[in-house]
Amino acid sequence: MKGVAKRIASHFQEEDLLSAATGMCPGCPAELAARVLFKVLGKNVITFRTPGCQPIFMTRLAGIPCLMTNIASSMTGARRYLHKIGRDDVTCVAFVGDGATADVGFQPLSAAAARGEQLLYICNDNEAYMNTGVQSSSATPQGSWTSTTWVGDSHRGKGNEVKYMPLIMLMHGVSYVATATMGYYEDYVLKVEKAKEAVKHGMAYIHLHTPCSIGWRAPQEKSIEMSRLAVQTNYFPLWEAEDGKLKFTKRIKKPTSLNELIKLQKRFSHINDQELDRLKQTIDKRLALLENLAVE
Amino acid sequence: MNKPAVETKPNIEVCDGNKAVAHAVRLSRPDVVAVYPITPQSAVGEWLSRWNDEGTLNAEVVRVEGENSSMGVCCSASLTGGRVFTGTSSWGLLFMMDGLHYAAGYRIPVVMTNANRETPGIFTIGNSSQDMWSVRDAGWIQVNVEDNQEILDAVIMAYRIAEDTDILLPMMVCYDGFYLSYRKDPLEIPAQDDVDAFLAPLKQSKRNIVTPDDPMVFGIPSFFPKDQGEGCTEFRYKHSAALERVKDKIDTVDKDFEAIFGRSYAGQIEAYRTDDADIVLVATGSVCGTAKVVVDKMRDDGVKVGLIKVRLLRPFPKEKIAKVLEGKKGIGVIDRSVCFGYHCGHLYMELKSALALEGLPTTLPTLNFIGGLANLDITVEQVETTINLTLAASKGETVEEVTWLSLEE
Amino acid sequence: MREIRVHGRGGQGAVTAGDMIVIAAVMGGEFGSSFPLYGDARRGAPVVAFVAIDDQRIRLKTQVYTPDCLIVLDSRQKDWPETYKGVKSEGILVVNHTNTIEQQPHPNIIKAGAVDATQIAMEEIGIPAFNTCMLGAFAATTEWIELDSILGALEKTFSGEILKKNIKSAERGYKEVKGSSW
Amino acid sequence: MKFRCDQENSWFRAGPVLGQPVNEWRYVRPIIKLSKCNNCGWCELYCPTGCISEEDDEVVIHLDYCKGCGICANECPKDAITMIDEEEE
Repeated sequence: MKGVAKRIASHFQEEDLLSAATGMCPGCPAELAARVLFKVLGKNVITFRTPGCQPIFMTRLAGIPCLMTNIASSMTGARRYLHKIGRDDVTCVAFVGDGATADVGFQPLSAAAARGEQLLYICNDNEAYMNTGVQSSSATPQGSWTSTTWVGDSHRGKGNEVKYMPLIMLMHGVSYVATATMGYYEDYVLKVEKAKEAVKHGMAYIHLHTPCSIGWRAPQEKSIEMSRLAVQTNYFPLWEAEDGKLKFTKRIKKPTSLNELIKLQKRFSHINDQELDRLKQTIDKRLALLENLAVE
Repeated sequence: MNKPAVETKPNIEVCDGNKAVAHAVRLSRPDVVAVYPITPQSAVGEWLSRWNDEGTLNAEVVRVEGENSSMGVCCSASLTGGRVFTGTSSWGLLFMMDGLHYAAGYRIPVVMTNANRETPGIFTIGNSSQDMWSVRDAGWIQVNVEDNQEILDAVIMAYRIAEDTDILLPMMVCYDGFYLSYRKDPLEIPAQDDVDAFLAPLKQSKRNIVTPDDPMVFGIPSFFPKDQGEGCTEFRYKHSAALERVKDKIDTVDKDFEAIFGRSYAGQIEAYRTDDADIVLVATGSVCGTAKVVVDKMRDDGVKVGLIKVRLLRPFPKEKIAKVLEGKKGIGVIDRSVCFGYHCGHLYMELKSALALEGLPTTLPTLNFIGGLANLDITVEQVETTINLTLAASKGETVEEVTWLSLEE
Repeated sequence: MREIRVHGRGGQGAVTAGDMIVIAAVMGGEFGSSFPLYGDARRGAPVVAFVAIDDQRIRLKTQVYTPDCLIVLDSRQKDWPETYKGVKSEGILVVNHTNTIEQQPHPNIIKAGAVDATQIAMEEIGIPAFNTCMLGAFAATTEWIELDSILGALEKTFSGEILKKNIKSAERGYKEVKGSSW
Repeated sequence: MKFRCDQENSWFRAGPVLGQPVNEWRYVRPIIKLSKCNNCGWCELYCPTGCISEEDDEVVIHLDYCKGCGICANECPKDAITMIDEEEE
């Protein structure tokens, strides 16, 4: 092995900093993502978590549990104090859900990004409030069933489009923004490496797409496959932006039919052709926007 | 305006309550400061930002986007080992309510000031104690002060109390908005050396901090509900016991403070001319200044009246208060807030419960006066009314239990 | 204890004037305390500042209901009856006004000092920052505080060129105030 | 008072503690057909619990920490892993 491949492989010689057994559900890609994350980042971190799926697995690392409402500010406080005592070597990293990122914790995140705080923020986007029982968040896709968006005579799943956090973060002018998913393993590792560097200058934000077999009502062994399909259908394009310059890290020349991804998920079992079309339009619109913004 | 140089001698400066806070914070050398502007305390953040930018304060000043965030910044900076400060008022205090519980539950020595102001619902920026009392169950140490010199001194003492290893609790210094926050008084600004000496004993105290060098994790949820429940019961007990220890601690720290700075505030409560008093007023905050003047005046007229100024609100100094009130003939409590659900003021409700818990006779005539809401003044005449009515009640006359001062006929 | 009420509008410097009286009193070896009352409206709305000076620390935390002296920065407020509410007998009025006060404005006012502070401030400072000029007039009319203490208070508040201009304005206020008594 | 913890609050030392075994969570478990396996390491890479490792050139699954999610079987390029019912021998 040479070059990048060798470097990526080298991470797997590193100590696994998570407990061998965690309380995460079987087949959760977030557990895998966190395992890999800390192989790359190492022990010199302070982790920040909120109530939700994520707190359970960081038992071997220095950590601060935060309120969902102000995780980015909590990170700021620790980061600023560490800076004051000359400990800029310590990375402050959050691994929190889409609800804490896009909804209730958005105001502090937006402010911390605007202030250029040196934080590594990873949003574990499983597209709903999964830990509390699959309630809709603003990251929940159009038409999806959740326990707060039912399918009936007056409504058919979630009504509106996804709030697309990665672009919102990009417009804050943060150092590094990337989308990633465990289906593209090496892509994720490289992005964590870049984020680890970028955090020395400002905020690094990784939007990690993690299929949730419980909330999506999908087979648990398919979670990695689904995360790959999400990229191949352009449902979740992979890109990164260093200093605001957006570029795709994975171009999909011949997209797979969105139906391949949707049919695995029972949360979309009610979906008709018209609704699938609408979802496709949203996805195409987002892709077109990204392509307009992309420098390569 | 004149910027503070590093002084080795105390210095007299005319400044308002907000600048008194800022001076105290600067002298206490905090590591991280996060203050969001809100009337009537915005100047606290302005001064601290300015001095930090000008280089006379060496702290990380975070320009947060809301109070919920200023508490978040302070909590984690404190958890990682820093000395922190935030200040707020009213709506801001309530916006950080989850953070208040967080800081107290985590037993971290966050020091905060609150400029007392009315709470949302009735649109006013005026002073009252409604905000301060609304958060009394968050598990913080709360003191409420009478004047601007006391603000300055109480903030410095707050660090000494909160960071003490016997205590390790967040502490809130409350002061009346407008009536203190905007009042200009000549204040003695202590010398930096003296404040350093006063806070020096804290350097020996060690507390758990979050650091990657020796990873400790905090508040990890247990997989087993029974453990969690029993663990929680134990930590709640320890928290409550630590709050009880604050009572003696605040008295000792006050004596230590007096030894260095020559000023004392008598710790938990100040009993003013109560020794031979027949009737006693009980009050807290800036109104105590006015009440002392009125007490002196009534004493000249031969009325045996005294005043208990309640400084410590949480933990509530029930033992000390009961001791002073033992054998008195009448009590009048002045409140600047409304305790909903009891149809009286907060201090009155607290006092009644303290008297019962301490075994004082429940037949003791005890009256409540509510006034001073939304920047209304509690005037000399009103304080005289409270004394006269209490005197009447002590002589067996029938008097309304709760009097709403500005709604009198 | 002598109590002073400063009447003005937001932006005219009523609050700063109150503060500087306290600073001047403290420089003269006395104690003082001042505090403003205003709503959430800003520039232009009526503002009142309450000032007290005494030879001991001021414990009273109330507003000023029975002033010994009124300082009126906005000449129109001179004619408002509520300006004189509660004024003590042997009260003093210091007002920003072009002419000498001929007619006793209120039965309790026994002495008045009028100074064209706006004009002086425009000449000396270049902007209508007339509160410092009014302080000079206040010192001259009441004789409660030395002019030197007022100038000292200015030094604590301003610096450089602005300080020089304000000192001149205050000195002119002290000299040019036109007194009348009843 | 009987206390269980010597700390004033819920601090825990973050040592190399293994969590509780999770084998009881499982309905199915992975079986490797070593004859089909080419030691590519793909299963080790993708196992969320990190319970698969290579020991002496042979892939070993530590079943105490396997939750039976089946990702290894789904991801294996050689179809060398099958999930069998937990009750089966």
